[in-house]
Amino acid sequence: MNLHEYQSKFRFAEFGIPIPRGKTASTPQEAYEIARELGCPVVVKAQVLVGGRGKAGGIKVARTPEQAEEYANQILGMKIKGLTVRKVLIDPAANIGQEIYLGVTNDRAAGKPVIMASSEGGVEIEQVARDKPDAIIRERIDPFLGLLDYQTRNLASGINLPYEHWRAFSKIATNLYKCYVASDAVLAEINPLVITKENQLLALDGKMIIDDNALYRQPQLAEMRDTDAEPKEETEARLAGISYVKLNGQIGCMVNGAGLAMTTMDMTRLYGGEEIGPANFLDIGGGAQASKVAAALRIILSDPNVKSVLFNIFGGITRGDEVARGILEALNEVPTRLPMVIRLVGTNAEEGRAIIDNANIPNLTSAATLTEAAKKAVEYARKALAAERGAQ
Amino acid sequence: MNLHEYQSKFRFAEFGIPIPRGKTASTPQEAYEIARELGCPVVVKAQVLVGGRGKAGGIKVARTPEQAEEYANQILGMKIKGLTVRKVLIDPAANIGQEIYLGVTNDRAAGKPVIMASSEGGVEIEQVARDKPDAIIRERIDPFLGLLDYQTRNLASGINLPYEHWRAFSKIATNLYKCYVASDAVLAEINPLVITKENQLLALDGKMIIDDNALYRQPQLAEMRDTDAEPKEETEARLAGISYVKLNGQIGCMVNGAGLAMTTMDMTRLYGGEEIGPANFLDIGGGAQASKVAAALRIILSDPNVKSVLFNIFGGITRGDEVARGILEALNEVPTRLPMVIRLVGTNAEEGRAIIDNANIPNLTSAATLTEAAKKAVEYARKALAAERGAQ
Amino acid sequence: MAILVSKDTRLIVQGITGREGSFHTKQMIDYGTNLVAGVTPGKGGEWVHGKPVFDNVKKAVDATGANASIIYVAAPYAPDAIYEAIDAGIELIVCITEGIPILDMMKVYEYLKHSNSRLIGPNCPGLLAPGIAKIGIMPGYIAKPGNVGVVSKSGTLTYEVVYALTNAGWGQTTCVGIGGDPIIGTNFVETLQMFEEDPETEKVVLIGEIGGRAEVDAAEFIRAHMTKPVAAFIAGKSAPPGTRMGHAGAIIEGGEGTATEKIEALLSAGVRVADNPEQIPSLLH
Amino acid sequence: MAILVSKDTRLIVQGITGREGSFHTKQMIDYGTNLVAGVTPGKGGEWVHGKPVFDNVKKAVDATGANASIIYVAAPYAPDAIYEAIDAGIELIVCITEGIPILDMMKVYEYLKHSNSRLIGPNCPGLLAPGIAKIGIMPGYIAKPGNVGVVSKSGTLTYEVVYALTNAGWGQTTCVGIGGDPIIGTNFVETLQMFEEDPETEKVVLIGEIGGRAEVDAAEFIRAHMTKPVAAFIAGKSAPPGTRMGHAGAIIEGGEGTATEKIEALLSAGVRVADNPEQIPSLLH
Repeated sequence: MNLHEYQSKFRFAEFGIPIPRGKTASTPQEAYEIARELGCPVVVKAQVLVGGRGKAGGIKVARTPEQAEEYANQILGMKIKGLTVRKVLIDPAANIGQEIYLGVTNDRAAGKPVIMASSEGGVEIEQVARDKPDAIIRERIDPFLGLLDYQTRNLASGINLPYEHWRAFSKIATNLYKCYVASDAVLAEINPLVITKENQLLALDGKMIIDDNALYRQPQLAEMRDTDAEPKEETEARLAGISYVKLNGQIGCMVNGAGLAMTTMDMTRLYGGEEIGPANFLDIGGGAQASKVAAALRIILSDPNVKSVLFNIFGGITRGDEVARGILEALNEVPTRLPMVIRLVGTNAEEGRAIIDNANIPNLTSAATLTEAAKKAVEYARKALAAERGAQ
Repeated sequence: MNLHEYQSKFRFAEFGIPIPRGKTASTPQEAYEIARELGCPVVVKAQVLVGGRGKAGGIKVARTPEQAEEYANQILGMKIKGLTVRKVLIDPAANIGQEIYLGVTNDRAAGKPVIMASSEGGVEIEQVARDKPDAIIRERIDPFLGLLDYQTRNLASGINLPYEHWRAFSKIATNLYKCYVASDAVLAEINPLVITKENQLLALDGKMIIDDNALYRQPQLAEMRDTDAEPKEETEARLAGISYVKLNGQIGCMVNGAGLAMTTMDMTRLYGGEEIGPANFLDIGGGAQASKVAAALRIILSDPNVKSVLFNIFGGITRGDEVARGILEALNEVPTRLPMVIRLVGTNAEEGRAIIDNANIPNLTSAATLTEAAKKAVEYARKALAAERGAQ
Repeated sequence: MAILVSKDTRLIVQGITGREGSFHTKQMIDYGTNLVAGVTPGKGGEWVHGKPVFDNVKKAVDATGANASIIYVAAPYAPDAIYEAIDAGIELIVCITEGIPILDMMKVYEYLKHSNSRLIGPNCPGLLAPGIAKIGIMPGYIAKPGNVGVVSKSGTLTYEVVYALTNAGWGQTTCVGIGGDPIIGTNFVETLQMFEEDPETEKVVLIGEIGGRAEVDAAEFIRAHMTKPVAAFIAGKSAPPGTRMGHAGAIIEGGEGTATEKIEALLSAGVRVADNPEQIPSLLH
Repeated sequence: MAILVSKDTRLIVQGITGREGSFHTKQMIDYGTNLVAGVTPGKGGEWVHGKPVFDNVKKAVDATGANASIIYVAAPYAPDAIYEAIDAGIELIVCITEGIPILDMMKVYEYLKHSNSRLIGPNCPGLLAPGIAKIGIMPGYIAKPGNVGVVSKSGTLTYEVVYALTNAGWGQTTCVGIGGDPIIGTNFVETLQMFEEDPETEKVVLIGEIGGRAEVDAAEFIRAHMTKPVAAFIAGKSAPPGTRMGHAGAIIEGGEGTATEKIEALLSAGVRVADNPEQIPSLLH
């Protein structure tokens, strides 16, 4: 789960990391009031869960409260990479001396957290990582020991930080790691961490991603989820225990298991070529109860791009005839006229296919293999697209 | 540093361990009020840093507030193993069903904390440990992982605790370990942990010892030190950075280094036999500045049993002449007519001895070896004792 | 012959009295697995499907000589169950549980390194050694004894491939689902090494997916150390970069971890990579 | 020949710019120790007694090839210094610092177990290998080269015994002060084993004190594994049971750890035990 900049920074502040004393505004009037209270210049920053806000015009420096109001008016409601800005953060502008990068994340290969620092903060850190890997100092952290003092000094020394700042920097690094652990984060990042011209260290921008699996023990963070910022189908899916990601293709896919779901997507692309592809990733998880299938179907059909639906269920322990009955029940609840292909594998798969065939649903056919199923779904989608073009 | 029962239990309560809702009283009147408030019967318990309070008459059950007052009157001011009782704890009496032992301490051999439980709480646990080692269930704790849930269940299962109590017991064990860690304890012990006839688990008595080396980061606990409960010379020594323990012999020893200090004690006993021995353990630590030597000398001389004084200083890096001058300065500050023997070893030891000899202090002689020094100190003490006997 | 399990494997089930634990206990026994006992705290003395239940792993091990454990315990309690198994000296631990927080798994992983235990998973379907033992949740009928070793990050996609192999006449020595979480007990390289060393295994199938760089490491290992032919399928070619795909492991990290990158690494290590999982059997010829 | 150190030992000093660190650096250099550098955070680039100072251990190791470190850092920071040395791959770490909390040391001890480093101490006088190196605070002049190995829990008591040996004509291979804290990096048994294996060491002196059961373990080891004669002295015979004697380690725990118990264990293992430390040299004949 991603946190907004303001959520991340306010969280950092709880752990003793110095941040600008900004506030969020949901209206231009609020922005005006905050700018007046803080004193100008201020920075008006779009709060949206996507990168590249600056380039998109989502970050502006205002010299007066009136200007802050004006910029807030421009930014609020703006769409950045498809997401609508509903809040701005008004921060006092800082006198930036130097920009540092500081972040904690998981090093999968090592199975440990890693803290990284670079004297070249502010720009795209991935770019620095690619072009000058030595400019990023890394310290792997023993999860039992935590970040040790000497490691924070190694970072400070590694990025050639003047000694006068070591103490403050070490404290920030230590607190960032504490925040990362206490928040069950998979990423806690300050970029840039600036040295102001007044010689203070300040976390100017912040980003946190929380481990979804740990939200059960992070109620305070779980509440921060910005459901406005995620497509409403994804919210719905999450609440139903379904993994769903909307994509741009035409074939609605319903699959059990994430790997098989991706494979099913890949098959529609393999046979669909440039034109036809998956409309979504959807993993209904274990079992195939009618209610869950129905919820998944509703979500798939809410996408107007969908031209055909592909069920790919590997029953595993579950019996194929039960799965088939679950799907028929769901179709009863959520009727559709879109062409559908169902592929059932597992125990009693043949009985399952017989049940589907006997139901005589005109727009539902079964397939024996994934290849056959994908090809059929592509064909249906292609026909539907052609028909649409013909109708135009 | 030892904590009183009430300090330990109140600390346990901060960590969520159920304790009787008792209070401490320093006067019989207070005891009366508390007993009235809690409702009788209550237990009046001497708060004193020594075992065997019950046998000494320091623990009594009162059926009425008047009786509580009467018992408090008897117990307050009582001496138990040389320590004066200044406070009593008034606890509501519990309906004891079963008595369990539960304690966390350090397993030196394993280098880990160990938690121990026994269904035979209440009696001397050391006795149980000797007679029926299997009746004590032990779980060693990985200091990085902490006490794991499965280990608390192993304890519960190992002491044949009825399943209905496992949850409560596990929680107490977990919290006791947390308390031990958060307090930098070397011992955190509940004995007995009782199952009341109302089927509740309750920590009826508690004991904690805090790691002296960690007191610098435990200011709240450091403040709990009951200086009333320790001999005032030991307090004085502690504040001067000197390790001092009063003993029952006649030879005041001043030594640098704990091992050498014990050895010096042992030598006075070796040559002193049954009659003559060390009056104290005293380690002045590194160096031998006059001020510290003077403080140590004052402490030694405050013991009326002391008949002779033995200095044993292995200079190590420090020069013997400097040590000698430090001692002479101290003797100037703290004059005494007791016979003294000084043994100096290390760099410039001969020069040091010359300085001592040239000072011509009639009651101060030097010795070349520890053996010689110990024999001389013993001889002086023996003479002084004989003179005293003669005078009587 | 199989890797990881043998006829000497004596399995216990941690969480045997739970719904899932009990169900799969029956399935594993029916498959012929040497399942000797179960563990559920406070239920010591009960019996499940004819197997004794103990209060803790140590008692189960003392009583039965168990050397393997499978864990069906909810995520908040699963790390404790893993530690209990490690501390009891269990050699092979298979953890089915999904949804264990990464921070917990990093600690488990660190602890495992200094132990004598091997962990498979978590969030995995477990192992299936056809004709020998089933330790996990893979449906037994999809496999048959043979000479192909299968290792996979995925669940149902594994079944898909194993089923395709079986239908095409390729039996398996062992099918290992290692799980797709960011932190897992046993990775591709370790499993490939076991297959390389296993005399019965003649060919190997690797099933990967987007996210992380485990498949690239696998490719490097294959190039440098494997003599047996390897075929592979990588899921997620059509996934957009940076989108989370349900598996915690399936995040594309900082430009690494795309399907294309993995496929290229495998191809250049001499691995035959399928476009379609159903194509895998034909790549073994 | 000595144990633990040799002419290849390249020593750094952690905390070299501190009062104690700087003083003993001079002493160690004067003794002839191959002291190559020092470490003090933020003082990288300075020089102390002609030796370069680095900001961290890793830089010092990279620049000088150091393989040993001595730590003169205050107790609250000493564990961090030990971890830094371990993580930098230092093989021999001697920690002089006294007063490290037990909880911190239990973690250090656990971490050490899974490392390639050996820790001597903390709260110890360090090592003295006469004619080779002095790593610690023992006064150099008390020792001379010879064939006696000395291992001790104590500080000045060690000097006493070593000085007595030297004066009686018994030189030493190595004098090791292992420290008397409840948790130490290297214990009696490990040190005795090194002396047993060291071809130059012909006789061994062990100096113990009350508290713990390290001397009893040592006695068991001597009985079972040592061929070289051992003489011993145990301090604290006259200490009352249960009284704390300044050393955190010198607590008599639950009826164990009395001097009498230790002396009996040593005697029954064939060790000659002195009543008086000055008697030790005579027991070596």
